[in-house]
Amino acid sequence: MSQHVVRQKTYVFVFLGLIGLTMLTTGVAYIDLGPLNTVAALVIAFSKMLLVILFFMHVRYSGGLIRVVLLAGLFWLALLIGLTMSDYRTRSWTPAPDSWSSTAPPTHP
Amino acid sequence: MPEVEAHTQPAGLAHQFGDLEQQQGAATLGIWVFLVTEIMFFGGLFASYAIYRWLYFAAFEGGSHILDIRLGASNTIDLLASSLTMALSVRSAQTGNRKATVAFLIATVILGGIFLGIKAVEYDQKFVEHIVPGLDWSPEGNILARLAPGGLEHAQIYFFFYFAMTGLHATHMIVGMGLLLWLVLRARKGIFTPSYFAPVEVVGLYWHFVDIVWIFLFPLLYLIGGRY
Amino acid sequence: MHNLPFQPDQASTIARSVDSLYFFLTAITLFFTGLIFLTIFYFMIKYRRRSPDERPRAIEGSVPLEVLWTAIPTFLVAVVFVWGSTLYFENSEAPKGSLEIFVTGKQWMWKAQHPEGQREINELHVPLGRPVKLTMTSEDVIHDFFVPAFRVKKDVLPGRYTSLWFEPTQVGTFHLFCAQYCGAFHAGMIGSIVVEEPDAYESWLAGGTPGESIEQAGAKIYQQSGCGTCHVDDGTGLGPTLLGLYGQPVHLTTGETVTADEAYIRESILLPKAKIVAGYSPIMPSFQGQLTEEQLNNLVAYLRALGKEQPKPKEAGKP
Amino acid sequence: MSTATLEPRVHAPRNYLNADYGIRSWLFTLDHKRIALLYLVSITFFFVIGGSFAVLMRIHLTEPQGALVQPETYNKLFTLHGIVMIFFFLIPSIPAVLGNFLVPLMIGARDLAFPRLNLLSWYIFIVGGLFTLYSAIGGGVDTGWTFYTPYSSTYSNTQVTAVAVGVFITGFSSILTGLNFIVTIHKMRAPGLTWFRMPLFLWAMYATSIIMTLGTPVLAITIFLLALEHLFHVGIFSPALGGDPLLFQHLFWFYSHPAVYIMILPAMGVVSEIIACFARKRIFGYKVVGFSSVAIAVLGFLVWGHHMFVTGQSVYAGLIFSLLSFLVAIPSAIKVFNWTSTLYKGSISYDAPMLYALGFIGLFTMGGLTGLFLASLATDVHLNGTYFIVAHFHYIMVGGAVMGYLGGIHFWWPKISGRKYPNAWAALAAAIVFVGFNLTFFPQFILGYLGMPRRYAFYPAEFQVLNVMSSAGATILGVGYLIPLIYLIWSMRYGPVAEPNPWGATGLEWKTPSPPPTENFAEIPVVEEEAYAYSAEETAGA
Repeated sequence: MSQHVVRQKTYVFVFLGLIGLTMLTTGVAYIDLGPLNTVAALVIAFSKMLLVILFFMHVRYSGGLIRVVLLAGLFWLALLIGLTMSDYRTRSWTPAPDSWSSTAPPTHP
Repeated sequence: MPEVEAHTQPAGLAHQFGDLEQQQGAATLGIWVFLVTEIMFFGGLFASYAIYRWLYFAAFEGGSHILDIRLGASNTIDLLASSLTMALSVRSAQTGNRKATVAFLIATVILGGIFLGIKAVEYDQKFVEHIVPGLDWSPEGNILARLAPGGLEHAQIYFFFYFAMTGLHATHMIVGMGLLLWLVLRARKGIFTPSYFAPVEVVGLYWHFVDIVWIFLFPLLYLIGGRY
Repeated sequence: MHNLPFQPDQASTIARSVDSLYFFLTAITLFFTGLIFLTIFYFMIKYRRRSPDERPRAIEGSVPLEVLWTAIPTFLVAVVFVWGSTLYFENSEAPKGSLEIFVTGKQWMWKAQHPEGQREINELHVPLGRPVKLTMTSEDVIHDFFVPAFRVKKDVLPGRYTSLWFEPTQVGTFHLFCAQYCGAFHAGMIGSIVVEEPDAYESWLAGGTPGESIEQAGAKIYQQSGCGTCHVDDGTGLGPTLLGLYGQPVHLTTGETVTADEAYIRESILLPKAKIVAGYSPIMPSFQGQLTEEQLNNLVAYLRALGKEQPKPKEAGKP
Repeated sequence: MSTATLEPRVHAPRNYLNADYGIRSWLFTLDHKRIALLYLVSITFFFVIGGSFAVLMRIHLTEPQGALVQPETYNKLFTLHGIVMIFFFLIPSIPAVLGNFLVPLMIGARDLAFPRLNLLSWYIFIVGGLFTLYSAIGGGVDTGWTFYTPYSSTYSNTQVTAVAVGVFITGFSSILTGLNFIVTIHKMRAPGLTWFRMPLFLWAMYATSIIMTLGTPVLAITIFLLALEHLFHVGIFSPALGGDPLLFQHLFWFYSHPAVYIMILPAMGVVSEIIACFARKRIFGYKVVGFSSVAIAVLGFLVWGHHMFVTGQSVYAGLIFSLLSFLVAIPSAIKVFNWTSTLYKGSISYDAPMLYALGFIGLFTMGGLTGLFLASLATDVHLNGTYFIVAHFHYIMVGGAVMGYLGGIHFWWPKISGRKYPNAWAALAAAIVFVGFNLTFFPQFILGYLGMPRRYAFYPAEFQVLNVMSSAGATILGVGYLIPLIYLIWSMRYGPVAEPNPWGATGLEWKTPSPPPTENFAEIPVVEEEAYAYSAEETAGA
């Protein structure tokens, strides 16, 4: 049980950090980094999540069990996205008929 | 007659627990397991979003540029502020400061209300622009021009995800605000003490989770590709 | 038909190798099930309780045994995995020079189109000893092209191509089943694959279906349904001209552009309001339920032929 | 066995059954034992409904052109048979009935961590059930329990939305039960009851709860999206509007494959308890069997793609899923070998629970090994969508989960009802079930290999002989299931009174009176001995 009482100053600093990161992610969106835009947005969002989890949700002060439960949740989410994505990414690898997006049945001479 | 428990029951201790600490530990573990089920519940949506975003990136980028980034950003800051006030209310419940707990809880509810208000404005904008999949999907004018290149069908999928994800998030917000109001009533009666504040911590963890969902929704929906 | 069959015909090149893996797995199953059953029966008899307060000695477990019955199943499973995967990979790609046939699954019937223009419904004539590649799509829900005798099966998805190939090694007629539930008459969506000697196949091809071709039947329905009143050839009518429509892009009121393929033509006949050509109003009545599948097929074939009167630019041939 | 004394006990001691009377004492109870009985009654009701659908289907299939109903009605029969049996019987059966009753007793607690949440789970289950019954009465649903799109979302005009809401709601009952068990097992174990002193039934419940909490939410969101698409014709699963039907299958099977482990893991836990008790021996390799439950739960989430080998899923993803599907078979094989070795040098008695447990091991072995056919890519191409699949999963679910459930009910019946059932009738019923089951489903393996597709309302004549054999087996199986229903209900009134530990089993639940008092234990017990302390030294010491 998180008996630990966090100082108010810590909370305010964490809050300011979160605001800063929000500004950052919005600002970065105005720069054309190509595919990196997505990576940047995800990294910033992930770090904001960590701040909220560690300080606001006391995970930094709570026991290992809570951390294992949280990591399990994130790992299972990664499982769902990763394995499903593996199907979509490799679907056009084999020389199957042209990419699946063509809708019209063949016009035949 | 079952013989009476050796010690009289401390306030708020349920009969199946040995002591308050075990009960608090069970409550915390319980909410965390519940939050993991919520991660998987939203996870199904995020996985589908990720798949279609990879398949129809142009349509998603087109749709994302139609959203108003100012409203999105201000909503994010508003929700982060509500997380701060929530954390402070849990802290004041922990330290037995009844008035501060109530004040911060009310602040959290107000910030939540502001968030939903901004959301309502955005939704109304979408209805005016006729880009609500399923109910009123007939974009025209420059909206149509910006959506057409990525393929209108695929743009419809983007807006379906916009409404599904933000709608599910808003529903969780409304449930959260209901819980907060219930906490306000109990906090005013001084039920929460430094040894019994589990309900406040549980609702706090739930609120922070809903905030984290928005922390991901904002960049994933509003900031697709560069806005240049 | 054989009396009590225990094995389907092995009528394609891969049938024999798939069956050998199948029998290896059957052997493993029978061996281990037998082993467990016999061991249990033996223990049940040998160690039955002699007296009510008999207390056997506690046995904690034994690491070597645990390692043994982890390693053996892992090894067996690895063998089966490698065997099954290589077999699957070898057969996942059709050999070059296969006979290309297009199959369209539609709620509760199979339509096949031979390269020479031959059309068949719920039947597929193929020559013996030559690989045949089927490129399949569905017009409505997910179906599944399954020929047990050839050990081949592949789902047929709407809006997408899937393909499978086989090389028949036995002359005869074999079952064709739909193996993915697709609605009321899923059980009726069956047919037969007719494997013939190459020369018999050629004569069947040349013979073609006697009597009225599909297009002629379609023309008659076109007149009877009065399509010409609105769809005037020079485009001055209430409806857009249908001359040369097939295969061309069509601009819709929603700004979308779709290709006028069979699916689009079929949909415009049954659900005219779904896609409206730009510049026209949604006044066309729906023919849902008034035309049978057969008539619809003929009408679509006629409209497709209508499109071919003008010399069309040769589209990049899709496989 | 003493002859059944016909007059019921006059003044039974105070226990959870006679602690309170009246409907309100049942409908608003917070006692985990009473909630378990509420579940017992409701899932038996659904089992009878699902079972009758199955019997109708088997009668219909005795003739190639269909003997009983129209094809559309047959489609509704197999759909509702699937939905009712899976979501309303198999998934809740052992966790909600035996789990709810035994988890607090086995860990030495007075109740689950969240009793109110437990009662809420039952009410959610009932509301979901009512929606599904409404959809059955209001015209039925004909999409198959798998709800594949675009048929379910665009082409089916049957009660898809109603059943989707029903399944969506019932999913939360399973989630909340899982949550309750995880917290209870972590936080409320009696002093001295370390993880490796816990009965293996609790290991199985813990592993099942992991799947219930991590998998079911994905089903909930998938069904939610399906209902949205069915109602508003938005296009995320139907290709006509740009969606991909395979995405639905991915999301659906992400839950639905682990769901088959939700059904089988609890049965494995029950079998471990029964084998240990009736062989009077500690389970061979206790830690390995415990960890293999958790291993099955985790690996179960990696393998769903083997349901989609022929659906146009990428060949490389098929390769990954095939390899992982083979790995998940290893822990199950280990468990079977360990159960069989437990019998070695044991002192085996043949009461009804033991017959069900031994039947389970045999049939589960058969079911598990036939899974290898479907994990290997080459043979799955031939067998997918045929009756081989139907036979495989019925061997696991009916041969495994239902046998385990019946074994568990018979094993803990004296503890639940305070009465003993006639062992002769129970042994007869077990034999009938075993024979009826094999006669029903073994022919279907052959039908599958011959290529008869599943979900067919009519079929080519050459498959008739095997179908008639299967239908004959189904009627025997139906009779076999009715007999326990009769004598168990009979025993509640007239059965001989059970002593606290009729089988001489170990475990804290056998240290309470039969039936236990509402608060389970007068004093929270302290555990010193290892699990399954049956041997002479241990019992002498206790």
